[in-house]
Amino acid sequence: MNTKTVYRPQAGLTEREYHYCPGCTHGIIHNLVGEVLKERGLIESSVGVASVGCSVMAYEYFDCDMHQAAHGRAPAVATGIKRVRPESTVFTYQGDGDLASIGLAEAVHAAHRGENITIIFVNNAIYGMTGGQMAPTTLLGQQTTTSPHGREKAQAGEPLRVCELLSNVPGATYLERVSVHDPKHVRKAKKALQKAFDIQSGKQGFTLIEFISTCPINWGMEPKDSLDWAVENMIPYYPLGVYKDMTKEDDDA
Amino acid sequence: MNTKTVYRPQAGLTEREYHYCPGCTHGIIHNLVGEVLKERGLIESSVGVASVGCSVMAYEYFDCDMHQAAHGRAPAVATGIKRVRPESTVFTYQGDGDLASIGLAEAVHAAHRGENITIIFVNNAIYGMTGGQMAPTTLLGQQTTTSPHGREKAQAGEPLRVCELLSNVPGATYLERVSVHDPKHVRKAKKALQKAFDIQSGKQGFTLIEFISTCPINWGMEPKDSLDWAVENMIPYYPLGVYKDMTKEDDDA
Amino acid sequence: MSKVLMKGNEAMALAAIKGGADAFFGYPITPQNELPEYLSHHMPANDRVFVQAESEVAAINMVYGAGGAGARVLTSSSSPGIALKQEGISYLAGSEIPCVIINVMRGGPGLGGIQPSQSDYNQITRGGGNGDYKVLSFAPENLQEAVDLIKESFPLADHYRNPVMVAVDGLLGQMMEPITLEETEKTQAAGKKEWAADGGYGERGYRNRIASLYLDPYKLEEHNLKLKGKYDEMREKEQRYEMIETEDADIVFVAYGTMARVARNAVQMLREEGVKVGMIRPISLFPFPKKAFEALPERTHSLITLEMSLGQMHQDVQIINNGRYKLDFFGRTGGVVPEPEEIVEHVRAALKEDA
Amino acid sequence: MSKVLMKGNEAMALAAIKGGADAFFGYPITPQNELPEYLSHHMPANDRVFVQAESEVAAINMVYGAGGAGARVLTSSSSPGIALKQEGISYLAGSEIPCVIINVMRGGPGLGGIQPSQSDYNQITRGGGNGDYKVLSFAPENLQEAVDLIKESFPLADHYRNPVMVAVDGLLGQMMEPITLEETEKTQAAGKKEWAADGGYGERGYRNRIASLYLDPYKLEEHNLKLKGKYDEMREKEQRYEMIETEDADIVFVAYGTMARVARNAVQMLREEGVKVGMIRPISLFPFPKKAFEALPERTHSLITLEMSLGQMHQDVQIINNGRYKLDFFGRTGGVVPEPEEIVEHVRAALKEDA
Amino acid sequence: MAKGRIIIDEDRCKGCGLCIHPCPVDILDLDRSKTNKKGYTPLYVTDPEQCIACSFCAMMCPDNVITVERFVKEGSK
Amino acid sequence: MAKGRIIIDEDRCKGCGLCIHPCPVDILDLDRSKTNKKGYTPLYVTDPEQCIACSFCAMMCPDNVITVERFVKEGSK
Amino acid sequence: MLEEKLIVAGFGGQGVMLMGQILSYAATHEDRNTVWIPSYGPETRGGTANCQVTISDERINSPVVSEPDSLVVMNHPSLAKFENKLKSGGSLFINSSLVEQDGIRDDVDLYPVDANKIALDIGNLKVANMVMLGAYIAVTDLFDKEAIFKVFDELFTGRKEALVALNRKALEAGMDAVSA
Amino acid sequence: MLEEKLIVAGFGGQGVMLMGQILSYAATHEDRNTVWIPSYGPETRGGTANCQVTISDERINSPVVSEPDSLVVMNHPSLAKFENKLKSGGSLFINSSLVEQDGIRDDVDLYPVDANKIALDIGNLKVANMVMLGAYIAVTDLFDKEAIFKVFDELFTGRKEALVALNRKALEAGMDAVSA
Ligand SMILES: Cc1ncc(C[n+]2csc(CCOP(=O)(O)OP(=O)(O)O)c2C)c(N)n1
Ligand SMILES: Cc1ncc(C[n+]2csc(CCOP(=O)(O)OP(=O)(O)O)c2C)c(N)n1
Ligand code: SF4
Ligand code: SF4
Ligand code: SF4
Ligand code: SF4
Ligand code: SF4
Ligand code: SF4
Ligand SMILES: [Mg+2]
Ligand SMILES: [Mg+2]
Repeated sequence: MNTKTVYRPQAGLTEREYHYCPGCTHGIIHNLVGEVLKERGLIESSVGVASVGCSVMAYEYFDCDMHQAAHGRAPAVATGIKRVRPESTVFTYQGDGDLASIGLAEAVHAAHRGENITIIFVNNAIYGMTGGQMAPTTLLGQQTTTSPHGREKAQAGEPLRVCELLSNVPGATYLERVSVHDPKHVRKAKKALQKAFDIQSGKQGFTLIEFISTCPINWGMEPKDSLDWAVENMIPYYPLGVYKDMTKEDDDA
Repeated sequence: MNTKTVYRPQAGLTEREYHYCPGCTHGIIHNLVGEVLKERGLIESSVGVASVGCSVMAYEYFDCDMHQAAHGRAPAVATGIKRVRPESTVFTYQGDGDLASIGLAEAVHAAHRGENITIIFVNNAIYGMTGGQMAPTTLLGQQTTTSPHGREKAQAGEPLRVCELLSNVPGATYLERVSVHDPKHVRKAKKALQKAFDIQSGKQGFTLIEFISTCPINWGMEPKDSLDWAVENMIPYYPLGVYKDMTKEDDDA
Repeated sequence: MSKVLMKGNEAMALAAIKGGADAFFGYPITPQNELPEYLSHHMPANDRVFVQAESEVAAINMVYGAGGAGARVLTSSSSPGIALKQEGISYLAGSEIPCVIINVMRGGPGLGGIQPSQSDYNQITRGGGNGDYKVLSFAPENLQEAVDLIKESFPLADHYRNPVMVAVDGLLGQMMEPITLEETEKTQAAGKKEWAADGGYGERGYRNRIASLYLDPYKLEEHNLKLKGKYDEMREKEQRYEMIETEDADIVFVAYGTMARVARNAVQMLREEGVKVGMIRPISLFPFPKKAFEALPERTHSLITLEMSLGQMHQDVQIINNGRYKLDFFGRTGGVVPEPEEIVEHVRAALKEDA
Repeated sequence: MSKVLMKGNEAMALAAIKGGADAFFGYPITPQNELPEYLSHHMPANDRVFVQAESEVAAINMVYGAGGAGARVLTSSSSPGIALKQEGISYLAGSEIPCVIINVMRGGPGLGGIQPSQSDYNQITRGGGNGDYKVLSFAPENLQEAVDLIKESFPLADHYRNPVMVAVDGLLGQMMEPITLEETEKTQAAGKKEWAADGGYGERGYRNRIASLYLDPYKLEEHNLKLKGKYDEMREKEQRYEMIETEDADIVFVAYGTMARVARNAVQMLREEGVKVGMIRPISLFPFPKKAFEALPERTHSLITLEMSLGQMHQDVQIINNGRYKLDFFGRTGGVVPEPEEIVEHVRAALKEDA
Repeated sequence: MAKGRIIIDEDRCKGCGLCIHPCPVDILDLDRSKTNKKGYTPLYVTDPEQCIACSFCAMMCPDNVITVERFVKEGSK
Repeated sequence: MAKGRIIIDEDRCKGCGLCIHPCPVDILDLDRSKTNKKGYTPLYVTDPEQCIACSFCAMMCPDNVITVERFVKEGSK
Repeated sequence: MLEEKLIVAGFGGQGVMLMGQILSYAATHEDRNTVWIPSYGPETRGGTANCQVTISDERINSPVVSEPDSLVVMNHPSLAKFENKLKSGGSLFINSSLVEQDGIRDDVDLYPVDANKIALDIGNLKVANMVMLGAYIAVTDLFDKEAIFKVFDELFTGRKEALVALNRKALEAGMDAVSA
Repeated sequence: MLEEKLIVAGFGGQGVMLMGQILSYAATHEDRNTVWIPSYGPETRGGTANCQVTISDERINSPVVSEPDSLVVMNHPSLAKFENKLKSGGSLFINSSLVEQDGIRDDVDLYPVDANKIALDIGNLKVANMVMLGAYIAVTDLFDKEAIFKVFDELFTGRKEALVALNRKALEAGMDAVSA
């Protein structure tokens, strides 16, 4: 009997093994991004922008030209790249600390200008790399190293929802929140990425895909439990779905 | 016959004359803020934060303790003040370049944390102080010194609407957009300010009042024409009204 | 008083509480994270303010607000984070707002690495910001000294109405060492600050303003000369340093922080070989301890600056030196902490060359 | 070639276009606004990129992206804006990305004022950011020189893969002077940059990465030593200066930019009184023109540093000097431009004291 | 008869005219025969008798030039 | 009979177990008798015959450990 | 050797900046050295404004004019501010429509020009600056009117072309005003 | 004069940091000087970890241990990394459950301890570090077990109190393992 490979890992990726902790969903998300760029034939003309966070070394993993940006500034770096190299596919890969905290202005303004770039936004409700501090996305009651008694509304406010926030920025073209906690959702997440990169290829503007992600290490959980925790706690506060789609009208017409 | 003073200027203000250009509505807005703080008996325990913009010298005008903040950072400065002096009434006074451009992250995050402060946001669709450059709020087609052919969507995106953006931030308690182009609207604007400062006094959280304002000099118009231009061009894109009111439920209950 | 073993970052955090810090504003960055983490627990527990800001830029401006409102305020960060704070620090100096900044230095430039480094000397002592301002800055070599300097920094900041920076390299932040600091020690408290803009106009009877803007250049110059007066006072009063076996030294090392600790070993080793080496250990970086050099014996003929950088403090040694001694430099950078043997080797090689 | 009268900021903008700037990213700030304003019109008209960024921080990071993607990139700002860019500049140096930065300096610290100043010398030459990096930096004294240096800066930035800063005070930005710069002059163009991460992997056959992160301290040190190699090359090749009537000078001024222009008058006035004064005018701030001092005649006995600050370049003079000359300083700060008479008066007083 | 009057702090006026249009009885104009200390042509009242003390002018004045008084009958408070 | 098989790049495995639960035929487990080069207990297939080559395991593996092959009849393509 | 240093001062909006620039443009055309510097500030546009112009056959060093050879004053506050800087024997041009002549230094040559009135007569108050410029070149003999006309032609193009004739008229009127 | 320099190395999660810290705590109690430094990095938590401990009656200068007197190695990669640093004649403690002894330097005193197995026997793999610590104090005679117990009592309070007994047991088992 012959065999046919139905899943070959490492598409759109270098041979480098990830440094991520066991069971960290950063890996799944990387795999999806690599796969989509490869399948769409975009990988060789892509420029990725790694941010500062656990995925800081993403520039070692994606098999395309890469920049490593200062903490929070990836959308500005991507703007610089895209403006001078409009034919390249430009994406950023950013954590929630990076994008929603220090880099909020850069993200909102890239959307505001309608930059034709794609942001991969990995929301794990915590600062992974620096050891588990509170992020703007940390849930109420969630313990972190800087919210030792759980995040309190009176002290730190309620968690920021990035897709919802950006949905009111005129320049954003497509915003979707996805999850990778099971194969079905992984498949859906891949579709979202395809849509985002297709929009970019069609020069239709700013796209952001938010991934609900885990941090088993700093959440202090086993990897499988982390997935369950994300489903039970994060998704209710961060509902999955499309938050904005400005291509719809065009499609219908 | 005796007389009764029905309008005495300079309430809540120092004796200093404004340096603003003739007909600039910054003055009207200052007057309202001073009046409300005075009438509410808050002026002597207030701390205002002047930003960088034409109103940089606001610290000379409001008759209360004042800080002058770095460009865009007034909400962070106000956070610092309010956290250590929770009994003071703390407000910022910021232009649209200051708040919506360089200081966007600070404004959104102050709202996000639900800081119990009041932001007076003066939107004149331009950078007044530096000589009329494009702001994030500059209208499409509007000529400025850095959008010489009028703001183009493809180049600079569509104007950012701050109240709308913040309405999706959970921590914001009260958001209203007002105008001062005629006495009726001036009165309404005053009510909005009263509401905002009352919410702060009641420790109910973050409030922002956006003022549609003019810049006769950099718009290149007579003061009266500027008011008309604001009514005809700005208000349609920046509709007046309450964008968020989290006190409603409490009131109804 | 008995000693307790503490992690550097936590010890410094505790010292800040004892120093009377009313408020902390900061943003996470390695290798100083244990400091805000400790404070996130202990500041609220002590009825003080802890805010994790959205960025370093926001943090330093919160410091501006709280400090300008009269509170004793702390922030902490590490090298790239300090770079982001430079505009804010320039504002703090310009508006004469006291505060304490802890900088746990790591390798650069850019993102660099997270290993210990001293390559922030320039951005500490030259100001990374605009204008003719200075930050009073200290560089302890061990945790006890760090703790003591931090406690002292709060009243000093208040006295000068100026930011004070305590700079350690990442190793000091991460290490554990026994320190003497009673949990029960009473905290210092700042007196009422009559200049603070805190909403106390009613009581006070006059209005306070915090600002660094002077549109008239002559007024701005006057303001700068006033600031210079304070820096001159610091130069007069705050030079701190330790002289180590300099009495009979032919060769004198100049080193601070962890590098000074390593160099202490090298001094011993070289002395065992009969080479008369001593060391000046600057504790204050600004003001640079000029007085230490004036106290060197006649016989000293060479100074060797040792740094965990490619030579930043060395510039101050060159300035102080003014042609007097033979100068030499040895440094490692990028997060490498040298071993005493390397220094010994360097000196041996230099001696051979001279001979 | 005939001369045209242009405003400094506009002339510098035009020079950047001629220098081959593919893209500009900046944020408004006085006194440099005419520069982006000019470019907002002329960059698109020349099919180049103009983006008004949301902040200085965003602008410098856009520069990082565009520069790292191989374009010739310009940004401009003024003192507090430069402070905000320090982290970004450190990243640019660390990642070896070429770019040109124009700094039209104003008085500080903090918001300060908007009048001309030279109090950014420290943040230009010492780096305000973290790490052992340097920015090649030039300080022209008139618009023709500014224009020429800007045109030259683009290829220099490419050669060194390092940021190049051209620093003028606000007066140079605001003044009008005739310059020779043909509108029709062909613009320089950068060659293909083989290291650029621009999406050209397919064609190129290998992947490019732009990063400043080196987690292994030994690798980071190696990287720093590589960078140092470039700075040493700059020290060797890029020292620029002008010697003005130094051949027979007893006293030599050291001054740059507008201060040098003012000092030129003072030199004339003093020479008319029989005082033999000359001047070294540094054109490169980093590298500091050490060679100029080596070229002074035997008879020179004093150096007087003149700055529109409280003495920042003076530190470099002290370092170079190494005890050789009697040193003196005269400065005005906060935006005050001194008059030649003040300098003359200062020298007269010093001579009287000496006598 | 006038219900009240406005008092103009002439040297503060910047001649912007914002107070003029809102006046319901249309009695305000700039006095083009004058320049004040600042160099502007200041506000004046064309027909004081008409003033109804509505304060609209004062509310619209950015520069705090106008005080408005209502006439009240002796004895009333 | 097996419809396909998975190939496990054992030394890349971090023993996180994310691949285990999604397997519809429940044939995956960690091999607690082993540690791989990285020091983790790697994945193994308890009953290869059951594999339906659905790829769920591979899709969930963050570390690119699993290749999935489907058996195809000789001659078919 | 020619070296002329000049300060032009007035209200913002009176066109003092442009007046100075025109002199520098004219100097540039004749290949003389020249520097024009503005006083700049974030002040109200209604405030005072001034510029300093140096024109020289030699290299120009310090761009700052501390002791001008000539002073053109368009309003009263500017007279107060700059009168004492004018060098003894220098030329003082005042817009006598707005500036009172009482008490002015007597060690300088005073040229009062009723610039506002002349400009209004020509048809536009805005060209008062060009009236003053006319007076200035007539007295100093620095440029002939053709040199200034040439600058007008360059500056006022497109939609502004209509201004050329008006400004020429104003310049000539200003020249006449002092040659009378 | 006593001066002991030690490196403890293993996988993240094996508790090597804590083991070193306990020694520094014990030294602090006895008013000795001590410094503990970690290797830190943004690496995967599953990676290798090590700490360096110095205990001395004299002032401790350089905190970096370049040539340790003792080396405790919990896994194989750590042996490879640190074996050569150990000073000649030093003590090498290996977790023989995971580390092969073949080819180890013969100029050092080797103490193999089957720590994983012993820990499992006691009931929890996680206390393998305390087993090694027991072996270490038994051999070096730096601290008696009471001194370490005191640290346990301080560290494991509240919810962690249950760990005291377990850790004591592990410590004693480790001491026994090398005194046999
Ligand atoms: C200017 C600056 N500030 C702070 C840091 C430290 N830092 C590194 S990563 C990080 C947060 C990472 O969190 P997130 O973006 O959520 O990514 P994750 O690690 O969770 O994937 C921080 C604060 C830095 N490197 N630079
Ligand atoms: C860090 C920094 N960047 C830029 C500036 C220059 N600047 C001063 S005010 C201003 C914009 C003001 O516009 P806006 O906030 O809209 O206020 P307005 O003048 O229109 O009232 C800018 C860019 C500055 N002072 N500091
Ligand atoms: S720390 Fe958290 S986010 Fe980072 S690699 Fe580990 S599990 Fe993933
Ligand atoms: S420039 Fe515009 S915003 Fe500023 S004071 Fe003048 S009119 Fe008002
Ligand atoms: S108070 Fe009313 S009626 Fe009187 S002048 Fe003012 S606007 Fe007119
Ligand atoms: S609104 Fe005020 S400043 Fe304007 S014209 Fe009327 S009185 Fe004068
Ligand atoms: S391919 Fe499907 S059936 Fe086969 S092992 Fe993986 S999950 Fe199980
Ligand atoms: S998901 Fe991948 S890394 Fe995790 S256990 Fe399965 S094969 Fe191993
Ligand atoms: Mg995160
Ligand atoms: Mg504005």
